[in-house]
Amino acid sequence: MPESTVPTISAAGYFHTYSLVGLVAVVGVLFVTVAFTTGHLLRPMVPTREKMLTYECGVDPVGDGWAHTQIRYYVYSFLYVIFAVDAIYLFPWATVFAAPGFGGSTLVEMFVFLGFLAVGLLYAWKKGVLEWA
Amino acid sequence: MNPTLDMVLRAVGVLVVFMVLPLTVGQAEHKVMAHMQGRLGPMYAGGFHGWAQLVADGVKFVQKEDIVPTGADRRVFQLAPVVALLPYLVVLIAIPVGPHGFVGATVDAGLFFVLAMMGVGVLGSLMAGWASANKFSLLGALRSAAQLMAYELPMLLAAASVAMAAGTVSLPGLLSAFHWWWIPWQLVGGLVFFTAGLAELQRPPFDMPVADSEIIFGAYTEYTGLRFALFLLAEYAGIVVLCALTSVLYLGGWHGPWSGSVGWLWTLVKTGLLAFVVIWLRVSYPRLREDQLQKFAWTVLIPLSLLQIALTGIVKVVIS
Amino acid sequence: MSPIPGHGLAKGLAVTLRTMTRRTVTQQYPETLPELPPRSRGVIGLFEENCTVCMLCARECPDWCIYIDSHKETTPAAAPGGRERSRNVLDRFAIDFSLCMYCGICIEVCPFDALFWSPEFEYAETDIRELTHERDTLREWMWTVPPPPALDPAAEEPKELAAARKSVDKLAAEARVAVQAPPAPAAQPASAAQPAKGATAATDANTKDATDPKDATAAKDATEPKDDKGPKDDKGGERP
Amino acid sequence: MNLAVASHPGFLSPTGVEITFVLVGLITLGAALVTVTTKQLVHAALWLVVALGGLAVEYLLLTAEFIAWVQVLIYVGSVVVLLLFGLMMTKAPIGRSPDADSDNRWTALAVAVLAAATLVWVVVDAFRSTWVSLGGAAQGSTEVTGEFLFRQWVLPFEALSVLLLAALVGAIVLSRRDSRER
Repeated sequence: MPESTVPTISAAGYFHTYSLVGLVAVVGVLFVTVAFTTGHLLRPMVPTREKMLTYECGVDPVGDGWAHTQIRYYVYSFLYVIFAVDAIYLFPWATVFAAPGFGGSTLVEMFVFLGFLAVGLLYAWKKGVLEWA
Repeated sequence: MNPTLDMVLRAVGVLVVFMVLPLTVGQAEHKVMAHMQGRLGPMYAGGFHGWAQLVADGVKFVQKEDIVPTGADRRVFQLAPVVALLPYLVVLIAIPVGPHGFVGATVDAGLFFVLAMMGVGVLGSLMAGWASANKFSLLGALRSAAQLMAYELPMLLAAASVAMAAGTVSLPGLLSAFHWWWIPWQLVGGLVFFTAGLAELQRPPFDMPVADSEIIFGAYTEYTGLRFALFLLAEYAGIVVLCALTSVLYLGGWHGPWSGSVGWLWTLVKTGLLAFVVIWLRVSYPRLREDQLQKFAWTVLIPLSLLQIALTGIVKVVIS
Repeated sequence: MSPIPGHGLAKGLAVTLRTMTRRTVTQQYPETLPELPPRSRGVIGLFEENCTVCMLCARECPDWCIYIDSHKETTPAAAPGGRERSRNVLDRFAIDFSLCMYCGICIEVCPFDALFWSPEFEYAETDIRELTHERDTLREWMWTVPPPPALDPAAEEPKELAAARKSVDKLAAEARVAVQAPPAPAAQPASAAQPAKGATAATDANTKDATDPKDATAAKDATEPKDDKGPKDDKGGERP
Repeated sequence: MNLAVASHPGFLSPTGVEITFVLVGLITLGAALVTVTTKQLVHAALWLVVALGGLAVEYLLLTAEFIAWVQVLIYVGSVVVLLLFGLMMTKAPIGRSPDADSDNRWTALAVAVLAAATLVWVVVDAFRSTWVSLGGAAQGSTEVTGEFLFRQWVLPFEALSVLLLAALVGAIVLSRRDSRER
């Protein structure tokens, strides 16, 4: 590992921080549990067949809940996955590109990278994937 | 102070903020929306201008029967609100409120952490929509997932621009590097971030996933009582998180006159103003169509945020 | 197309912001009662003295929500050798307000001005069956019927007032010309009482109590019972 | 996987971090097993979320902060959503899908074990002499990752963008052909 030019955080502080994050998550789970328990004690429970029917739009449901949907949603999410993988590289880059020893060339490297991304976006645009119908 | 006690206090503090601020935003929405439509809004609960309306709502929600449709996938259905809610609670801890370490926890990858956690919430909508055994709910879930995916990207790109400007992804670090001229410099990024955040929270005018007039209430149609309340709470907590994050990233958070002593107040004021804008937009604009929404994200917001990145990069290298 | 892009968006925001700074139009209902215009359609009141049980209202009602029961009574001849007269006596008059759709056809169609719109609206019930209101309630509502608004300063005199004055003048002229001509037997008691009233009404024709329903119908009653133009014009303002 | 624990001098007196690491590892493994054995398709995807989330926590415990949140953002936030999308669009009924079982389960098991063995061998061989020190400085922060990436791995990074572009074009071509056939 090369000598680091950026200040490092001590592992003790790091674990302290994340144990706090974990604690908040635990507190959140506790909060939800307490809320549900209280609700369980307070609320009435009178299930009827009619009540347990899927509401849908007020009319008795026909068929099951599953239905064919447009493939378009899937294409969008696929596009997103690709672009998101691109985008996360921006963050480590953002933290170092202006540091001494990087500068212009790193900027150009990232612009090349973003250029490819933009070409991809333009391609999708041109092919009409971004238009709905 | 005892470190364990300190941690517990911080965690409880986050929970208190999580309970109070979303309710405040909700009540403000009741009142602001009413007055913008020439009405008064709730006036009775609690006496003075109906300030306790949401408390009363909460009490009502807890007492309501919890119905899980027979056709539904019971476990997933019951778990979905929790999955939708918890990310926002966890995220709150990383948002700096004031100077001198007035923050729940200094997460080093704070910005990245916040964005990643906010993206998890969509699983809650997807689970709710699928498990409801309801066609409209499924459609709503698909819409909300597609919408989240379309808008997460401009959000990431716009946030990356701020990270570039500050040279760090830690939120307190970002704020300590802040200068006033960042506001005009990052203006486009800020607008993109805020708009994309609105869409991610499914707030009007980006509320197709819950469009009541076409797909009833999207993924939340089958929910009643407490579980429905949790979804609502998640929405308002999301507004708080988005507004706080936007003010931290683009408006300088606690920076302002006398920020040494009243910095936390500046954060609150900026967050509150942004929350007002969120409500204002809801009252003013009609809902977009699903295709307009996707097109807007991919052909307007993403190119804009890429431009912002280019601008930030060039300016940063020139001045350094 | 506006010159600046986003101009329309800003305009939308401006509208809502401006509305927020203005006074709200909400009335806090149970605390402050609404000021209803005189011709509000709140509930239907019955002035049962005017009802002749002609059944027109019940027959014209689109959703058949008016129930009328009656029986016939015979009154002995007023003069020796005269004919016995039979008249209808109202036993029951009820309106089912859970069916009523407030079209007002019954009021329009009543030839004798027995039905009126009252602005009274707080008569909700917890049981739908209690929304069928009997004649006593309908009569109570009659007293909440406000006088119709005053006519415009230069407006033509109401038809029934004109008719009443004409008949008063005629009677006066007849009285002046000859005493031997006998008046119509039935009209006599009424005409003895009414001309005074009609005359007072005529003096301040344009004030609101001139067309007070009781006075107006009494005046009409006194003059021409069969003239159904009178009541129509009385409520002429309701027609669009 | 056990590197951090094994290389630590005090193996018999593990720290809280190590205990958590092992526990989360067990949970992750359990979730992964349920993912492949459950007969309900959407449940499998949701258990996959648990497994991937558990992995993110493991990264966090190894102080690889940036990678951990990348894991959450990319895998939990988008790949799983993509997967759920795919399931919901094809057929994901509530309840069991008996036809979701294939007859090749033994072959699949063999392939899985082989792949796992290869990966474990590669990782052990590559990192035999290095270990993550949990006592000193946190080593996986965004800055450190960025420095590594832009000092030593610039070319792979640029090649990656071409790869992603190829994937994008491929996806669009496939979906376009699909729409023309309809």
